[in-house]
Amino acid sequence: MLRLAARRLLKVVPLLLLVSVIAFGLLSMVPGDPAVQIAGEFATEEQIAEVRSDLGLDRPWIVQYGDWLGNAIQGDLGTSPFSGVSVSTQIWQRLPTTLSLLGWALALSVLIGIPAGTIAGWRQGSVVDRVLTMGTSVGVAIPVFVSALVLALVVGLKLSWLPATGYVGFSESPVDWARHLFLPAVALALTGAAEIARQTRAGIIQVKNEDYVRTAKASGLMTRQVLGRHTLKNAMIPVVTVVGLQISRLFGLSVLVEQIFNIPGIGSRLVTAVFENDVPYIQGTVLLVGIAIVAVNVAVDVSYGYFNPRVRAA
Amino acid sequence: MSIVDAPIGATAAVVLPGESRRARFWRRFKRQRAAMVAAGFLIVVALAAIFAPLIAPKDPIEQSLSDSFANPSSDYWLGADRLGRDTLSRLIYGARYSLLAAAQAVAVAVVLGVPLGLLAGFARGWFDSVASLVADAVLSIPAIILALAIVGVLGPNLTNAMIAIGIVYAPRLFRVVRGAAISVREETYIDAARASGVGTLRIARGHVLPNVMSPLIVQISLALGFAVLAEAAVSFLGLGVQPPDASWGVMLGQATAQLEDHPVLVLAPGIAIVLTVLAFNVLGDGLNDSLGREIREA
Amino acid sequence: MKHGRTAKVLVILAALALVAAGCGDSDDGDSADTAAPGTTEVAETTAAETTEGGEATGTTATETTGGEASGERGGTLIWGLGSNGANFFDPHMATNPFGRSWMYPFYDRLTQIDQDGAVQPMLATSWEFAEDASTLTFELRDDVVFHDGTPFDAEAAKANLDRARTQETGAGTFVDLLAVESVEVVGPTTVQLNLSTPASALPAILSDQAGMMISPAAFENPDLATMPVGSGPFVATEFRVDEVMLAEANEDYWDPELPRVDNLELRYILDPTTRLNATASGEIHGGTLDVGQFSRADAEDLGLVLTDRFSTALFQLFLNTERVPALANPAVRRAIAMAVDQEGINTALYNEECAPNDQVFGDGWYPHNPDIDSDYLPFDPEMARQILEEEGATDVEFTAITANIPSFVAQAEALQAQLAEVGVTMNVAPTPIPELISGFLVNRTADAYWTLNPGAPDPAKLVSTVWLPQSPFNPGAYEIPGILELHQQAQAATTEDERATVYHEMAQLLADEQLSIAVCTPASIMAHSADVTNVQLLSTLSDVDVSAIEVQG
Amino acid sequence: MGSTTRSAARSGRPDITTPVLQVDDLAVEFVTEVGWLNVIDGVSFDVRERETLGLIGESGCGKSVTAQAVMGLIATPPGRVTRGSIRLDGRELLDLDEHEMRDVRGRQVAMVFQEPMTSINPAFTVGQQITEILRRHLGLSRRAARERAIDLLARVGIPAPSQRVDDYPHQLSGGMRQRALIAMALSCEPRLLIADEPTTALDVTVQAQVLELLAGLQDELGMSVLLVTHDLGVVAETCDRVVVMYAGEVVETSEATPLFAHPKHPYTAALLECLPGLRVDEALRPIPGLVPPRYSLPPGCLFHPRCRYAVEACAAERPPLSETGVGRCVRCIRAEELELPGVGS
Repeated sequence: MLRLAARRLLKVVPLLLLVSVIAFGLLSMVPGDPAVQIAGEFATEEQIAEVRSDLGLDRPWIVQYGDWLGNAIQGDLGTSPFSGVSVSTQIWQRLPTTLSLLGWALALSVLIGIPAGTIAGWRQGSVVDRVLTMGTSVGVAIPVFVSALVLALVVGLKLSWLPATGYVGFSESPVDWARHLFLPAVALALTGAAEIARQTRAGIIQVKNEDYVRTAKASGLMTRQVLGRHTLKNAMIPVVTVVGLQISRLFGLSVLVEQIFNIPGIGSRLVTAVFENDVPYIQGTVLLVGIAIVAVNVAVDVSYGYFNPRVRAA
Repeated sequence: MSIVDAPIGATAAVVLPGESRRARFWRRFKRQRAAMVAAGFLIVVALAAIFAPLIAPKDPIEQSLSDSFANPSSDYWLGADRLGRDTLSRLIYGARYSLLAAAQAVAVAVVLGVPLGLLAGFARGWFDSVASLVADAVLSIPAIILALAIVGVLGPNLTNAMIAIGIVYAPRLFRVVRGAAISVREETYIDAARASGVGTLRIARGHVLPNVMSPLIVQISLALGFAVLAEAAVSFLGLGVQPPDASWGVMLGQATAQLEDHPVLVLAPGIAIVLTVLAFNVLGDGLNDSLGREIREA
Repeated sequence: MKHGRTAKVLVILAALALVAAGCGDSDDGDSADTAAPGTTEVAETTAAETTEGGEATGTTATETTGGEASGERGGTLIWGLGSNGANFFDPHMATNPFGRSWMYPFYDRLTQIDQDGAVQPMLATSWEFAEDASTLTFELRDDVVFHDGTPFDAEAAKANLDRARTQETGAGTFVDLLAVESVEVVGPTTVQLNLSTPASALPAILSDQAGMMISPAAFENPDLATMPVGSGPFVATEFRVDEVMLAEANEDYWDPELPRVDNLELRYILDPTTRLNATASGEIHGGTLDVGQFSRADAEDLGLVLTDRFSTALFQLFLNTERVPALANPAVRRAIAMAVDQEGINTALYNEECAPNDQVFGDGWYPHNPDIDSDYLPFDPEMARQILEEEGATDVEFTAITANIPSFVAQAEALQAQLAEVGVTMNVAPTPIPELISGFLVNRTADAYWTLNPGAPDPAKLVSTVWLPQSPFNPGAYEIPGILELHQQAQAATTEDERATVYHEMAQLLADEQLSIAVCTPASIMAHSADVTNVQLLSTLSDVDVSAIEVQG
Repeated sequence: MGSTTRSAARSGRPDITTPVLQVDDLAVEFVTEVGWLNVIDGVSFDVRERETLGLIGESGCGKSVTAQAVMGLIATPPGRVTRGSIRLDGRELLDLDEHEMRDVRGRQVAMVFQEPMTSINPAFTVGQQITEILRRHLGLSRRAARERAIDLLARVGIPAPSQRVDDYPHQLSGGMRQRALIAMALSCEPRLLIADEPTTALDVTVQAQVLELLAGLQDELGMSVLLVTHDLGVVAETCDRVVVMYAGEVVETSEATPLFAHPKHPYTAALLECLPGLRVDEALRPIPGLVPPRYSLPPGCLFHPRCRYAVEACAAERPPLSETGVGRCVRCIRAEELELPGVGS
């Protein structure tokens, strides 16, 4: 098992390097020059050039990238040109908020998605299956920012069951923390659960036709054992992969959801950063998220060992 | 033996002797009613897009400020937006942009993803590892952020937005095609073809591509759904279709604040997007089942 | 079995319609609301107030009495602000024209402007111009201490004014103080400004960023941009970028009446829908109402109270007369102005909150010329087309950039359609906000620029930014005949009446020239909960001075 | 492989009182894209106490479906039992609901399948899969079940069972896995073991060992066996009685020895002629044509288009399954008159 994990980790190094190149390279080409922002409308051409050199933007690309990567490895992602606040601290302050939101959204997605997919797969062709399948198709089809706004408006404001905006830290009051995160998590979980359900259903359908499931049935085991143990454990490999993919997808979507629910996470800051052209913050976030997603994929690969003993021995 | 109309659901796939692959596909596809309905709906939307000038009651760009936010009436079937433009006409013309956008994005994804995937899956070796590395890297960055960055670099207009979405989706197609190519490569008949001196390229085109087609067609259908959603997101941030034209995403973006007072302005594009994406997904599932693996009779 | 799936699909579609019926849209269309990064006057997107809302409902926090503050201090005030920007706590460096609301609670100014627009004492108890208008001398308070303990005296005032005068990049305070040659300390609480040219606007201008007093000890402090050190009623405690600024009351503030709350939270909420929802749900006490998106009724439906005030702002189409030669002809510009249906735009796009206006100074502001009403250039497409034919400008085409925010794009689209009616083709190019300044001002690659100018504490500043040949917002360096002389005259006029007559003449000149096509003047509106009183709005659009706000319950 | 039928040499004569398994007029249909398809029609046979009954026929003749029907493993959809009865020790299984049927499966009737490689769950150890059944049916404690599992592995001839019990399936060879599956099936000492082509996937040497094992366990546990196979060699080796199926129908039933010596149905005779091992001197004579698919069956006797002895009447109407002597029946109108060549011992 360890050898498998080690080999997988080795493969990660070039991947992370490439993610950093994309994160840095792409975003440094975004037009809209921060130097102009800082110099202000009255500045002359020379003054703007002077500010640009202070920010080190006039150095060749490779030098800027090397400098940035060198610092990034030590955890310093540079500073936002406007507020002079280090990007790492900004991200560090906002990380727990986004992780809470994603944690909730993922938990809901898994808790709704896997059971729904299992039932639909196990009772393939039944009315339940067709309703769930159509439901997941619809779930995937609704744009997240549409469901988020509806939830915020209808449940949040009109019915005011749950707060429509804002965020309360877990340390301050766990109850409020949960209440504030519930609606945005549901908005995200709608598509997350749909995607996971579809994959679980496909996995269950494929596994339930396997010979060893027939053997289990022939041995008179209860459905709980046949489905719960024998079928589910083998169906989990594709499902775990999808859950891994969901994390990257949910983060992308959380950018908009954080904006709508005014949750001070990494995502909502990203929207303002894009509009302010705060390139260092965008680069830092994209790099950090890239690393997180790569780590998740490694974890998913390693988890295959648990589900499939043959892999463990490899 | 009476042939009672069989219930839909988990039917055992039957291989009728002498049936061509295409005929078998149609026999199965006809029975997928949801997929047929979805295909029908998409055809209607496509026709509406093509013949928009004939169908649309009004010119989508013509404004009349006095009718700002007019409620649905005989004159404005679906009401009017903030500038007094007819929502129904904009919805019909919007279909053009949304479908065009989806087609453009998928075209880019196919051009980028398929050949590379085929080559990587078939040739393996260093090319495969490098290409897979790039694909994994692109997949590691959330789609929306990558699309925003690319649009930022290329400049905000519909084509650039669709190129961005195409680039973002390409790795997914790459992996599907590569996976299918690898599985086909292992088949014995490929070795047989190679043994009889058939060139690698002809094998790729002759043997590998047809087998890759069925999963690819399914993925393309799902990609079209994804592209419509992505276009809505990008246009919503004002970086997609340029005024005065409007896609469904743009209409949705402009109407968000009026959700409470004029829900129809949000509802019309919202439902259009959801139904179209749903149709693409259901069509994808239908294709998947019809093109799926043939189970030899026991 | 037969109908099986088809029926089911139809049922699903119906159910779907219900689900979708509830579908709203994503977050507010103009998710960028303002985020006016950089210095352009990209408005807070708030097109506020109707004209008749001239008088201010809040009391003035002038002089020392602090108006009818009720009782002792208490509670925490949480306010939502829709904009942030570069270095927004260093008044000389901050480039965001909507950053004032962030700074007023922490920095006292030499002077302040009351709700009627008159300049009142603040750190300066009194001021006077020399006979020959060659100097301006300020008498300062002697009981003011900065947050870091440094006492405020003439030396500190000189240090601040010199810093403001010499800071080339950033807020542009050096342009405001161009007339100041040098600053002399003539007494412990007296400072004298030696003027190279007459500058009667100075007292008003020094009520803004140019007149903010920073503790000299903090000048070199690197994080001054995120931790203000002034002498204002609140002391900053913690700042989280793009999220919140926490502050507590300044116990030894010189005005015993202020502040009226123990703690202050300035929250950055970019998106107007989210901001309104936050106010309605009680998460924050109040914030700017974005009238481009919501009507007064929307706010009142949610049980909120509105405080509004006239503003010095103006929605206008800036033109680059050099890139588009046809626009160098004033007659053509006037024809374009006549093609614009200001009333139609006001009702459709601003919920009747943006008063049609043909001159550059909004109604309620003293430079406003009463003889020029909104029909000076009447909405008359026929006549406009006629003039264009006479001037031989039948195929005018140009591209206007604007912020890629739905409300701005909609306004530009309205203009586009109305101009098309008279044969003028205006293409609209929504552009990410960071590129607007470089596009129109720096690289000058844009023909025209549709935006909102938030206004200024004094007309002189407005004129120097837009209508002088060397003004940044006049990239075509168009020379309006007589504009420089009038500008000098205004600077020389010492009393407000004299200045008013000069500006009325200038208003007439600019109305004829239409160097930037004026459309309407929005008013500033704050939507807040009922238990918040004494909300002081500034003359610049959607800026609020929270120092005097009081929270009941 | 000797041609003598093993059964004669076995010790006790099979008890002919009430049969362990009675299948009567069983019919099963599957839904396919072309509609409901009848797969087996009117299948009847019994399995007596301690007897091994061979169910033989070419692949696709419905023998596996019959075996699965007995175990109640036909999933609905796509399949369903439309007619007939299946009685185990006189108890009608078709009347049992799913819950009751679960108590029967693995406890009174067990099944072993063809593909050892895929019929055992790769994600659990062999021990876990055996103890699970023991605990489910016999309610043994965890420790007792484990001991019994080790004992079972030993009895099926797996070396070092106390280590093997914690092995994962991929660590065992094909033969070993089939032995483990047998251990699983026999863990609760069932009345009847259904073996669906148990040795087809194994190579010949292992095949013989597994058959030897099955016979040994049958004697030891006094268990009846329903052996489903297409390999006449295996039948000759192990079966007491034989049922021959063709295109979803039973065409002949008989004791093993008389069947090989004097087959009554032309199809049985033709099958015997195909056996290479049994005839040294004569060339093999394959049966012309193909087994008719169930959705396009010929009129009359289903075998008549391929039958050398077919006459006009054969195509007229479906011949019934009629008695021809003690415990023998055949579905051929010319059975009495034909003298079909058998396989001499």
